[in-house]
Amino acid sequence: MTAPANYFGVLAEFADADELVAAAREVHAAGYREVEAYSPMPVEGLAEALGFRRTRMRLVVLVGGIIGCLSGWALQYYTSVIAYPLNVGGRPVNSWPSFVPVVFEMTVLVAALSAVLGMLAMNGLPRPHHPLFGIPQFDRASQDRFFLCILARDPMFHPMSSRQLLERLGPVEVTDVPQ
Amino acid sequence: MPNELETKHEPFLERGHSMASVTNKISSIVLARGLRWGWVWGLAISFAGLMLFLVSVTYLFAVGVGVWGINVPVAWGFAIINFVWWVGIGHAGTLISAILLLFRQEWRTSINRFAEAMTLFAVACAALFPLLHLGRPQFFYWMAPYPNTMGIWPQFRSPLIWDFFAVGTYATVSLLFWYVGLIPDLATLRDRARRRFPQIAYGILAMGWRGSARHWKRYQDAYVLLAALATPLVISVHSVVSFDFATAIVPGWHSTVFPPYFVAGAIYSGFAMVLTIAIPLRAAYGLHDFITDRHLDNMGKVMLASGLIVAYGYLTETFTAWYSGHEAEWYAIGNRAGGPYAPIFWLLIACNIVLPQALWFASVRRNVFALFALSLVINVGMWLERFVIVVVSLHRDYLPSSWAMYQPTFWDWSTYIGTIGLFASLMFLFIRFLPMISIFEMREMVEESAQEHA
Amino acid sequence: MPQIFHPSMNTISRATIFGAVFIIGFIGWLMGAVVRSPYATSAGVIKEQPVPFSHEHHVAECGIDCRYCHTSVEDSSFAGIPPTQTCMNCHRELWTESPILEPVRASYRTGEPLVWNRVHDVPDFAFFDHSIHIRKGVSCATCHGAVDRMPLMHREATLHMEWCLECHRQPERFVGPRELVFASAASPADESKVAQSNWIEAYHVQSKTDCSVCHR
Amino acid sequence: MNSNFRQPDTASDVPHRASDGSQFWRSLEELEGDDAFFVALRREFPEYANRLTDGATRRQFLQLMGASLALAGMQGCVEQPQEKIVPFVQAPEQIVPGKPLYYSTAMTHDGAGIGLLAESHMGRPVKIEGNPLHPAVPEIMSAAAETNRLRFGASDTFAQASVLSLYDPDRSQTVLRDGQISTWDAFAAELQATLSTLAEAGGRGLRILTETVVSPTFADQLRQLVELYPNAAWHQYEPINHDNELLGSRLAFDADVQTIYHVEAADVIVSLDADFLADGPMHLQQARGFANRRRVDSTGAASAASMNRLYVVESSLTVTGAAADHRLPLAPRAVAAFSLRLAQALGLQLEASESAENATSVGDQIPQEWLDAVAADLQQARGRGLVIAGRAQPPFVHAIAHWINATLGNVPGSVEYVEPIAARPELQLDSLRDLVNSMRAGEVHALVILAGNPLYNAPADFHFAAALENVPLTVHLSQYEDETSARCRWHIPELHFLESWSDTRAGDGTVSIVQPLVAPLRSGKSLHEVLATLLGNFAASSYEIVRSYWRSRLEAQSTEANSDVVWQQALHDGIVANTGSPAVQPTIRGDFAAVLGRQLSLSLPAGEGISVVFRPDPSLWDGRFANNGWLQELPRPLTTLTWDNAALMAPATADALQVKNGNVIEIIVEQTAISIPVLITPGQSANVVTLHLGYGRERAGRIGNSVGTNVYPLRSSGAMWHAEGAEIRATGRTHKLALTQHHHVMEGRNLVRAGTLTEFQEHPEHPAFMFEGHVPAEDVSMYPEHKYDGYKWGMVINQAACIGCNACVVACQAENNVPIVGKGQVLNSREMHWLRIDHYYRGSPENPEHYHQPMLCQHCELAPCEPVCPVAATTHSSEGLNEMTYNRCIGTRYCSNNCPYKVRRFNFLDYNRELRQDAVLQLASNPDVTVRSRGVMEKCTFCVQRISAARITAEKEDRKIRDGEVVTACQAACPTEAIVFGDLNDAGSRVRQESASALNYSVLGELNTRPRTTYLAVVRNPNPALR
Repeated sequence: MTAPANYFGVLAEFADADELVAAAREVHAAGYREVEAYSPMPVEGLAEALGFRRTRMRLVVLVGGIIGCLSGWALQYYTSVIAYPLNVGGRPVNSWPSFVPVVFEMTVLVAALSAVLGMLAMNGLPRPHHPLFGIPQFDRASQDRFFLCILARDPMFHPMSSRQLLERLGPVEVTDVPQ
Repeated sequence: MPNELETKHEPFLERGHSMASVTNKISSIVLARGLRWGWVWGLAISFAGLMLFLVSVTYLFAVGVGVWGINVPVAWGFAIINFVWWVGIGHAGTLISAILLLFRQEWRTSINRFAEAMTLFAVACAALFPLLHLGRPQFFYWMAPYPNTMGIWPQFRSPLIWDFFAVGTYATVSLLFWYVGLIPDLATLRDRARRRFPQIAYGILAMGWRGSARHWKRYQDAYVLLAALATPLVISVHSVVSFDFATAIVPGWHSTVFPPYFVAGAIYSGFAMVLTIAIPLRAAYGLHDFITDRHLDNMGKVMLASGLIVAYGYLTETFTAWYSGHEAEWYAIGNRAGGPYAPIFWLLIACNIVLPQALWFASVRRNVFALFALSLVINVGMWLERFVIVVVSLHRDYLPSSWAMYQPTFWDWSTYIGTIGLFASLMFLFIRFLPMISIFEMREMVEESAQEHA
Repeated sequence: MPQIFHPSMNTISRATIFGAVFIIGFIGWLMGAVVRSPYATSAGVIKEQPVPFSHEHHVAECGIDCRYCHTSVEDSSFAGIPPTQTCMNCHRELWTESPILEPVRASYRTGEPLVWNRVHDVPDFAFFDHSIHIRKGVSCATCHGAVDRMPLMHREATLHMEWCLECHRQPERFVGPRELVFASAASPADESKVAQSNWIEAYHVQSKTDCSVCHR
Repeated sequence: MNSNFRQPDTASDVPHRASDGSQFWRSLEELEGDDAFFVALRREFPEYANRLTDGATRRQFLQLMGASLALAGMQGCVEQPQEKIVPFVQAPEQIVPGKPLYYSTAMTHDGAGIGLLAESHMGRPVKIEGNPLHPAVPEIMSAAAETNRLRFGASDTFAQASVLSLYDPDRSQTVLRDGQISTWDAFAAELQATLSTLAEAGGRGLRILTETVVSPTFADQLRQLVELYPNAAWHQYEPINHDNELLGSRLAFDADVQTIYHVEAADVIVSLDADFLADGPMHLQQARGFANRRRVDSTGAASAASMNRLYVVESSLTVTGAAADHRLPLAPRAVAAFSLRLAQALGLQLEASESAENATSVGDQIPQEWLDAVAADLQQARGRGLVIAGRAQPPFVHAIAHWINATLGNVPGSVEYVEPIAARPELQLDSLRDLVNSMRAGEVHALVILAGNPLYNAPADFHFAAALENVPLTVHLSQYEDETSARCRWHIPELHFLESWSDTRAGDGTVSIVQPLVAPLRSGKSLHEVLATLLGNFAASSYEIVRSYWRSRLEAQSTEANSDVVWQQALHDGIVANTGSPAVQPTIRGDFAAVLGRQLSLSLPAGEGISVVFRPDPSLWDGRFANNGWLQELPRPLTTLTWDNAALMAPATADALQVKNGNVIEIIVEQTAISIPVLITPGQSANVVTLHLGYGRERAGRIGNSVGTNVYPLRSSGAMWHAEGAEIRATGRTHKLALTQHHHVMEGRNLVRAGTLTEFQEHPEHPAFMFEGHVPAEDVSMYPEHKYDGYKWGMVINQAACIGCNACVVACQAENNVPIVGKGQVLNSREMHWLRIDHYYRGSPENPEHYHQPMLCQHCELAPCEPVCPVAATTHSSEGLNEMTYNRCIGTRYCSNNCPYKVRRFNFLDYNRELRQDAVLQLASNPDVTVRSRGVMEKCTFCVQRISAARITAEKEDRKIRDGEVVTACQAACPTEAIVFGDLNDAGSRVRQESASALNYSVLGELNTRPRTTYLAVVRNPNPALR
């Protein structure tokens, strides 16, 4: 039995998704907030069960898109109107209709990049080392098992009570996760 | 989202599969020790093709683009034909993943992964040609806008610059899309791998994914948004490629129908190529449970539809040429059907329009061999279509005084075949080292079908 | 199962991803800096010459006019390199024994020309005409710098296209009175400042940026 | 462009300049091994847009194997190598480094001289122009305001290309004895020995064989020779000679005369197989005269009288025939018959003889209405008519032409006679026959062949080679070690006319001094020097010989004090004042009809089957230009054939023989057979096969060797121009013919606007034929117009004036460093000519109308090529030029695809590799134009280097460029002034006037490309009676 300080949390393993969702609701209802659930594929309603709703991904992508759009247009305007205005086939230096395709591509490019990088950043990835990876059975979190973990940093966390709460929810097994 | 199709027809996933079984089945292809002889031979042959490509490119750089058959008036030859052909093929992947995802067609699940891979490799092959066909490839970077000592910039009115951006963006976004989709599966491989090296390799690539609920949530949002971005992108890319022709004044090029029918053509050839790859794959690795006959059937339908749009494109082209009332425009059409290259034109009509009509029959769509044969035919047909557009339009344009013929040389062919080698090599490496079907999405299907039958 | 990665990998992996952006940026900046540096342009680099000819001595100290040696600068594209004879005009009397002048005397005796290393070498696809620039009031010093302070000749300008454009886009910044074109590099800029735009009008300076102005 | 030198004072140093020049060049030769020096020399002109060696050598290939794709990136950063500057030791006078100088000189061709201006950069001639002061040379833009601008004259393809021959690396460089390298002194010694033995017998056994001699100095030397060796003999022979003219004049006048045609004075011109627009000593003036009478202005009335009418009766399609209002293709003997009939129709009384019968019988294929129409027209145009007989026609046709011109009073209006210009007019065929006979008889001990290549081009039945075996000492002076050199004991390298002194006479006798532009690039001797050695003077230089001859002659005749002044003036002007042949008024001999009757029987060979027609090649002439790449690759007029000769035949004839283009046929004439590919030529007379001379050379040089088929074997002394009853059979073999244009039909597109004078006069303001097909719409652009205030360069090409002679094409190639690509590349449509002459025909394939359309960059204001370039390598200048920046080009070739005129040319391979490797060849390059590297696009620039030179000159004088100050290379060469260039914003400019003409139109204007190059429609003047 290790001191709370060295705890990462307690981890409960479930056989299928529905049990996990149910358990998550219980734990959340019990007032725990620093709880995390792990599943081999996205589970409908799981995040909500943990009280997690808004991801703010859309905002990130929108901002990215706007930046891309403006920079694309600015680039073309600067190069063909300000930097070196040339008479190309009698077209005006600012022949904006010809600039549309590049503006569009730039918009998509920056938006897409911000989506991916934003997702990684907000998920705190990359994180190749994680306490849970130390738990042998956690391997199956990426295959066919479902886990619920009450984190030690939760104010309500107590090695004994939290463990008991989880055990009450009918898991396959409950394990302590060291730091 | 329960899909009523599911209940009526046979499912997209054969019965009796558990999460463990799908995970095991797919990931073991990658994690299994040793190499299958079929794979080794396949890779060896494709690699020979790749070597041929390197030789051709070296000779090309040593002597100049004059080693090809191009001339004036036909200043674009195989290089551009292959470019358009590969880009076209590179459309199915993103289209299947993105558009079908948005339309919630979960039959995409079992084919999107390698379709995306195919997209990436096809785009890679395509992207080579615009560089190779330059008279002075050593200065390709002048197409990129960067502050330079010459104080001069790219010329943004040129469709080639649009290409540069469009294809560049498309390649990047496709790569991101593909990689994001891979992350959870890479985690699976990481956790299932028993040897040190794969653990580290997949571990780094998986970025420490651990399937947390919050992560999944953001992941899914990001994925859907990417799909939403990729969809218009797919459309735009081949439209831009078609601008290379449509914005030019060459009779036979200068036509507003080009963007839509190029996109249709791209989907057409893209799906054909997916089939060309899927059918042998599922046979070789016994994936009939995941890539079912219904998948083939659906793809057959998509091909039929896009094929008809392409046919419509040909008709519109002819009409506008006649309607323009310019001898050169009208002559260009007549020259396709009756000129020195007429056999190629009629072959293209046969490959792209006549034979594919067989797809109206379910029996054909369900017949693996017929479908495979058709997919090859369509690939050929789409290549011929680009030949007709590029060469046959150019070789007789406005002034009869400058009309001339175009004959491809050995190096034209070797470069083309070489890129097929490159494509195949990448494909073989992919199926050996990465899961060719999205594992976690298959798990979702297991879950769903489980719920249905409960 | 044991951890695959050491905790430090978390930091490292993030650092690499986000560091990459900065690294790429830095490389870009570096390349830009290198192509403009003397290393690439050889601006400010002194070239070996058969004779260590000092412009400082001949121009500043002896007060010889540019045109005495560079005879065709006013009517030809090429400013002209003096024939050995020109050197001998004076050096028949002066420093007749000096060993550094031996190559000159040798050339004069044998008829073998002196072979100089070109200092201002514009690429062969760029055509520059001295005479018209002189005529339009661009002083020697504007491009060649304070030649009268160069014991050994070196190039001031990078001769990059952007450098040419600098003047062709804003001639008023460089064009001065014709009288001062051959003036020693003391400070022609100041005088020309006096009535900047006037010179442009007076000399009908129409410095174009059409490609064919330099590339034919 | 410098022109001050044209004042006498500077010109007065010309001989000194030459000596200074030679010193400079001698120092070059000393340094020959030294690379650094050549690097320095190369500095004289631009090299390559990038300095990569785009080699295909195996070694490089292996090197590159490893690098492969990465390679492209690496190549980008190659730094410039250190360049050297090599100043003069003693600066030559006049030469301002970096500025061209022009010197007048002259070229002798086909027995007459043409006056030239040679543009010299730092002592190396790089471009040839015509000398407007020369009587044979029409001036360009003569009307333009008289400024200090340089005045240009027209020139022809041979003159334009001559500068390349000067630098030809294949020219022979050393004296050879039996093929072994020897020395001049050794030769002199042996010659002296032989001469001394011959001397006793008064030179019996010494024979000199020259080409047609017109050089006064040379003639004088020959006179001295004959004085020295009374029993020596001098023969003249050129395969393409004026024997028929000579005999014709003897027949008609019983006198030797030189005929001068004033074409401009003629209202009605009848050509009896005469290609007078492209052939003959005064053809440039004749072409100009013809063209001046083809221009019509918008006031149709005035033009009615002014426009001439041309009838051409010919057996082989020529540019003159293509320009005709009425062309009648006939078999050779039918042409002769036609002329006889014509004469009879005009009142010539022949006593009925079987020969006359013969003539009439042969002539039954002649359409009577044609005959009547021509006769009537000539009658009606009494005094203003002109009948010209071709050199290939038998003497009596020439006689008839003289007779008609005399009878109709066309003399002196449009025909003028002067004393012969040749030093010794003679029948060259007989002259050569004599020589060969005495060679066979062993009477010739020493034969000195001064230029010419008889072994290759003597009549087959003379068996010159065999006869040569009997001559103990044979000497051959020639520029190349050719077929004849190979069979002679001694070969002496001959100097090019641009590197040696001489003189020559124009078609009217006016003398020009031929002055060298450079001291010999390769050691060699001139005609004069070799002849001088025969006279015992081994050291004399051409300069001394020519100068001393003229000193004595001028002192003899020149009344005013100093003969040197006259000499300087002559050097400066390019002509020696009042040296023209005196005019003569020959009268038709009394017994003309009788003499003619006698001639007919000889001259009208009967015979069936196919007639073979021998003609000088438009590019290689008699074969002497075979090693000139520019001429080899020059598309032959009308056929656009390059790098080959072919059997030209009418479509009907080809069908009859069941052959197609490129099928090799065997032509058998009197047991001699040659194999040659077929080229079907609409307009060719039925059953007539045209063969061009000058091909199939064995020892021409690397370029000319075994190109095409040698047809001289078929050409016997009895059939110098026509061989009757030829037998033809297909061999089943095929041969690829490199044509630059495969399709001569307009496919119902309105590319060339053409009408008749009558149609034009109906609506002179807007002729109906100008508005057929598509008419360009007015501003249909969504974008605003670009304004061009300042210069607005434009060009107008008058298709009515263009005769398709190709001079402009070579001029452009010379001016703009356009590379030669070779037959293989031409076969794949990769020729590089910036300017090409498109040729279309309308009407029946038997005898269609021909149209020439010089096609070059149209400099469209809304250029389709520009917006598609991704790197802005092709853009528009503020003066409206469509600029191609080679060094920016990355070679996407998109611009070429998008050019409706297909005038852009691409360097698919490293076409300048040889140039870069050959230090001497490089000297031929124009230093004002970049030599393009592999992988870049190029095209016509409107000679921007000339514009910019003119601008700099004008700016220095604080004025605008005046009209006529910028003359493009093509314009300068054009004998008919079909090309006019200038500032469209200059109200007074000629180009402005022509662009305002009612006949002005844009090719493909309906595409809204707004070309700056516009065209004037063809207006023809057919005889209503022949409609």
